[in-house]
Amino acid sequence: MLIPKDRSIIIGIVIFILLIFVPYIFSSYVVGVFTIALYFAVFVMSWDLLFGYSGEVNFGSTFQIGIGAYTAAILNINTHIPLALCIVLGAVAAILSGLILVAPALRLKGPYFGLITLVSVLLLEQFVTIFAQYTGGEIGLSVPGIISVSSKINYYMALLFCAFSAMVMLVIARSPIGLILQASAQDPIEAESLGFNITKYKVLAFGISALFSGLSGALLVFYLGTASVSLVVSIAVVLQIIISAIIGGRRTIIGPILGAFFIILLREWLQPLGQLSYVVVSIMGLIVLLFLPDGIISLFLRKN
Amino acid sequence: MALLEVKNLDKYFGGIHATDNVSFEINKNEIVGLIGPNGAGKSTIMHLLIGLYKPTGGIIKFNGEEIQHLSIHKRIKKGIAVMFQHSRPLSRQTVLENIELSLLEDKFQFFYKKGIKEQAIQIAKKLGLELVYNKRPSELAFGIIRRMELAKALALNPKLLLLDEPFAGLSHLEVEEFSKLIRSLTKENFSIIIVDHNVKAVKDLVDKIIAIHAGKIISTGTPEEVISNKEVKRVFLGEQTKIENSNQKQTDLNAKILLEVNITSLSYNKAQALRNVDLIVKEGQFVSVVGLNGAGKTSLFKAIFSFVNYEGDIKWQGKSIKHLKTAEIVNLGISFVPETRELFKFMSTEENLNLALQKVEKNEAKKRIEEVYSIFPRLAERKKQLASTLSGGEQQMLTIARALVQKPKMIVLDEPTLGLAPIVLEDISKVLDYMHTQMNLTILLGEQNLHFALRHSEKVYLLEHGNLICDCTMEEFKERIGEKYLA
Amino acid sequence: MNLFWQILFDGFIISSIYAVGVVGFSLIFGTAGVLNLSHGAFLVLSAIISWFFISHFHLPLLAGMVVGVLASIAVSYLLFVLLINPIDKSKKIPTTEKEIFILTATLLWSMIIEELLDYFFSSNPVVVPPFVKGVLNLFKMNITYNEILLSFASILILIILWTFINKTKTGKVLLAASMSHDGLAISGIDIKKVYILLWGVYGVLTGLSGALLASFLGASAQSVPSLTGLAFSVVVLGGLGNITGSILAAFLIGYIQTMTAYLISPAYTSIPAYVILVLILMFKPKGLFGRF
Amino acid sequence: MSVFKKIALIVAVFAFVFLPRLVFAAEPINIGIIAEQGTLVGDSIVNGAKLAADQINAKGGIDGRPIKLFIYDDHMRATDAVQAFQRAVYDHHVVAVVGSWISEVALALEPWAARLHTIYITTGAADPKITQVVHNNYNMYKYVFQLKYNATEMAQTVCNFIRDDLVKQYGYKTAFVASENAAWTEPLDAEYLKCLPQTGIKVVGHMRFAPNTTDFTPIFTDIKSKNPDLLVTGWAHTGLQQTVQWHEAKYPFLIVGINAQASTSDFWKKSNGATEGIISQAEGSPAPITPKTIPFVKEYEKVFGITPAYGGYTTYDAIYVLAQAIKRAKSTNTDALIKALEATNYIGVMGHIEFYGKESPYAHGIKYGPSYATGVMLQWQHGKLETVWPPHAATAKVIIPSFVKK
Repeated sequence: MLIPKDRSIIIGIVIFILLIFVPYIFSSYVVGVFTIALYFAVFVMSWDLLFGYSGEVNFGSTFQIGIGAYTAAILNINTHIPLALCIVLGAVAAILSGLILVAPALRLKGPYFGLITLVSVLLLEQFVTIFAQYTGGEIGLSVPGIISVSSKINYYMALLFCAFSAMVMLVIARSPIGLILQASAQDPIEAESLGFNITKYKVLAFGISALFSGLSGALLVFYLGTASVSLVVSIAVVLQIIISAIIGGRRTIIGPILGAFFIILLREWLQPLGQLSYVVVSIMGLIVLLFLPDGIISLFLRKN
Repeated sequence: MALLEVKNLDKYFGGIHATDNVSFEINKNEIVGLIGPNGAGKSTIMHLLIGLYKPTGGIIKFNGEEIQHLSIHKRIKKGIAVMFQHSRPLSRQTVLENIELSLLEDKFQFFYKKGIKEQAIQIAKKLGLELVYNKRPSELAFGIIRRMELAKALALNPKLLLLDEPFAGLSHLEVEEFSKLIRSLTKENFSIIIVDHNVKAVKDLVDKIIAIHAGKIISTGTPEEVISNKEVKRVFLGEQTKIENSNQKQTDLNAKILLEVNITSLSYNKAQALRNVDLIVKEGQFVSVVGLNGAGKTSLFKAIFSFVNYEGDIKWQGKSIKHLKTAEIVNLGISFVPETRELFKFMSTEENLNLALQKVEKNEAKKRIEEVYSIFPRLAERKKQLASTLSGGEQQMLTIARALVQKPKMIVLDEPTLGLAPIVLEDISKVLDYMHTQMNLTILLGEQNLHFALRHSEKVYLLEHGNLICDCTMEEFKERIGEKYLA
Repeated sequence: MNLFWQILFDGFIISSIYAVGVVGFSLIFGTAGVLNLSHGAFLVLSAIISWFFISHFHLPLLAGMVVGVLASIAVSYLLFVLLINPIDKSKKIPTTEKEIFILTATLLWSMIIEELLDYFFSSNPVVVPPFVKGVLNLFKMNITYNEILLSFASILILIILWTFINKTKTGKVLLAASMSHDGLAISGIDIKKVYILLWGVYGVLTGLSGALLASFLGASAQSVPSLTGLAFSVVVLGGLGNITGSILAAFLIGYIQTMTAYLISPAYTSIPAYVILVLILMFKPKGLFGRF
Repeated sequence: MSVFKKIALIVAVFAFVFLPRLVFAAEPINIGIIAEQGTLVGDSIVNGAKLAADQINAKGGIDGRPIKLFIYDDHMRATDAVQAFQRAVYDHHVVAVVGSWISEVALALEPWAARLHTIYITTGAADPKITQVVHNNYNMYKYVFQLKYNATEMAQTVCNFIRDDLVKQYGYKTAFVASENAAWTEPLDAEYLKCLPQTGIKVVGHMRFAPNTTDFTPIFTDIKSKNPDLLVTGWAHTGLQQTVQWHEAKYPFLIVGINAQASTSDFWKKSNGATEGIISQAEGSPAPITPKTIPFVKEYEKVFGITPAYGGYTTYDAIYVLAQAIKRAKSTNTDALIKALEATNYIGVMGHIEFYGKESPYAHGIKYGPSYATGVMLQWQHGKLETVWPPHAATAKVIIPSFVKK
């Protein structure tokens, strides 16, 4: 008998195996869409790690993503350091930006923390606009460096990265750290009185979430060859992340991957509807939210 | 050397002196009861001990080391463990995982250490949790969750264990079992502090009792010594020791039945708050439901007013009101004076009263308000004052007044005396008499304060742990239970 | 000196328009406990509908605004009936997570409105025609009569709202709802009817303020997120649910923005406001004025 | 096991959705159009392309092969544009991609044109960087063309008009330059600051404002305090709010320069007529720029109900230029097509079109000057869009709004 916990890992493995075959089944373009979905899935997983395990509703995950992405992009444009180093430095910047958010997270609760994170994104957006000569302003920036032109290489890169991130995050979620994080989210005083220094764990959660967000943001930039507000900073991206996490099944790490694919692929599939595609995706999102509050993954997790 | 030394501990909240120069010692392997009525300041002391509050002054020494400035987790690591009354266990994890949590070290570990599960199983076994290893808290009865919480505290391998109201909300049977469990712990090598409001529940368990009232220690000693202490008696049992009934009115036994409650079960998640409660209130009667904190009085009243779901039925004048909304029930002529008062704090006395008269024509509303002002002249003086600025007694009067302006047939009061000074109690007592005898109102009163309830009632129901254990007239009550219960 | 008057007047105009734009957000949070993150969409919707009926069907200005307000009331009730109420009642959603569900649902609602507006009316901004024409030349400033009118209309709406809530029998029920829902129930008032009233008032408020906002600043589907962000910031700054606080906070943010625009540079208008917001939250986590 | 069944079902659904797209007949000539739908300029790009394709197809297509347009909306996002470009190449096997009026978007697409060896003609983006990239690394970026003058040339058009008309006729002496902060206005502002003094205008101030600005009062107040005769502009992403606020508060300076959204009839309605008196540069107008111009505008207005914004003129020409190049190359082979495009010599609706060679700093940009295309200046007069410059195409004389000092 499988207990549901292990089932989500099995689902993860099944998804991974299925995804291996994508380039052999679909056209390069569709593979490109899947590639984006994979990077996006990492954003959503990172958000879920913070929300689901540490209980923080972060409206500012694009603060970390954006800082990671833009740092890497700007370094790539203005210096001659290798691409990999740009990405690593981007991730470092993202972690630092994640740690900036820890301070308010330890003091503020609920909507107040939500607002701080929201404002961090709005501020970043402002800075991108103001320093348009370096950042390309609202529309974007094109970077010379690029991972590869081959859609297959890009795809497998993204797949490996996504699988690796999922693995690390699953290990953390299932580890003693994950358990302590959940305890401190549920009842911080109780967690403290079991002898845990919850500050330490929150810092770690924010750091890890920021690391993967930033890495994924930087990789996405070097996949598409462009960094733009609408790709890695704007509030709309945060919303998509949150919506994907909830639709996929929050607090499962694997669920967010499903949610990310659901959103990105559905929108792509509905492309012929033009702008209405966003409306349809949102309505589908609402339907899942109301009738399947535990997300798509709960369809597979239901106990016999 | 004592394990725990508390010296001149002080804590102020704003102007309130919640802990007033408290000093005591606890020795190794000693079991101590920290006892006091509701609001005496027990929890403040407990929170000071574990570090949730920082003291305003004084010293806490544990194992000879001052700990009053340490944060919670540091104190825990020194060997203090606590079981909270209202803790929220990990709801998505099993019992075993909850226990494993306590066994974890405060280190970044990506994998569980070997043997941690076995250790958790061992502890779970000791506390009789064998059958529920893989259950989640939401599937468990309240008593079992309490055991799990105790298991978590024990897993920390403490030198000093703090138990916060360990018996609250447990059924009779569960209390006995849980006491037994605690008693069995005395063999272990640690000290225990049991915080409770009930002397009776702990007196057989402990070596020593520290009685608290209004933030101060009023007596320390063996259970016998403390119980026989005059001051303690006064604080716990009130001034009078004899039951008096001032009620002059006797309702005709053939009077019409107004309210008929038949609740088979009422539960929050898996914790059952009421079981098989049958209660009848006849027209013009004054009925009391008495019982300690957590006995289920509030749940009963909430059920009557449709604030909570329940199994069974409640009838008003023969018609079921189970599926009606709160407002509809109120408009049938039953008014409610809830324990939490639910006043509109930032509105004036008069506005609070007016809101209850939305459907009433303006002149009539004025008349009714004048009427209640004549009953509560104090409110008339304060009619422009915001509810939040009224004293506790005045707020209580306003809550009652709000019920009265609705011209109900019956009025339900939940703990109207809670937290009020004795002098205010007298006022409210008079008002209840007036309502009953002069206004001919039917009254259903929920009370912890037996004397207060018995003074007015024609009929008393005693609730204990969600069960109705006495459904009797005053005479019956006095005979069967009253004296024994009070002693 | 000139600059002083300029900041004083411009700041007042923009602040009063902000105030009327955000007060509904505060009202609906205070009384129903809903952080409506589709607030910006409500404002833009009513503005664009008003503009559309005025410029395409040549309705008189006020008639166009009425249509806009009706549209706003409609989406307000739809939001309540389709999303807020079902989530509130849902047994499948754990109580502790209802907040995040409502946030997500209102976000999705916002996206639906936004994209539909984008689809039907394009993402170009529209400006509701001025209510009056003409310019007042005062202290070398060009102040249009329309701005003055908008500012006064905003203040008037705020006064009417205040009077309604504090002085009328029905309004007081709303005020009471922000303090105790159970208290209303035991006062014999059906809480469901209160909700119907509340979302209606909210619709009217967003409808009116949307048109006012768009007469000065213009409105487009793209301005939805920034309007919601503005409302969120102002209302948290003023103390969640504290209507008076929100109005004061609107003036604070409005004046900070105006001063930044005049004294530093128009390009940095919103940055100091955001920074101050963050600082205030860090040191006074419940906002400047707390709850009430 | 039901889990696997469910997963299999999902796979089946996805296969059903995506597989059919793999099979596609290559009979027509596919052209991709990427535009910002929902914006005035973006819509006119789509419309211009549709009109040209329909006309060409009605006359039998390109050597019998019809043009098939694939239209993608990039929602003004570089990412969406890149995805659209990939889709056009991979899925729809286009011969060339045309479109986008946003320089940042065009710059993001440029490397993709190089990477995927696909011709990309921007018909709306003005940043000269686009062609400089081609000049600097021709072999890599030879796929990119800019069928539109770049921002530097646009500024020259504005300066020429100011010199010929405003300075000569009205004796204006001072100007304030205010542009939105975007990639395309950087070279534009640089050129303004250079060429305005040459026309005899003194620049009294220069500022760049954030594209999300909605309240322009502080900006206009600042400008007014400098007391300029002219406000010289670079507005494309923005335009409505400042136009309305200028009109309502009656600031006493004339707005001249680039106000891209103001070049279509729809803008009159959107601004409730506040655009009266605004002078803007454009690539084309309902005026006899070439013999083809007026018939084109008439046809366009008949089909779409509004007059084209500048993207309509350029995209309409771009489709014809492309069609002719395919005809001349007798192939859709990319390299052959680039050669044919480079040899373009075509009279379009916006003027005489030829591309600069790779030695020019504006390689693959269109030639600018009196004998080629020069652009026009338009002014809203009594609700009508009149052409006021160059003289040979002018339909009306400049009218100075009543509240502007003369």
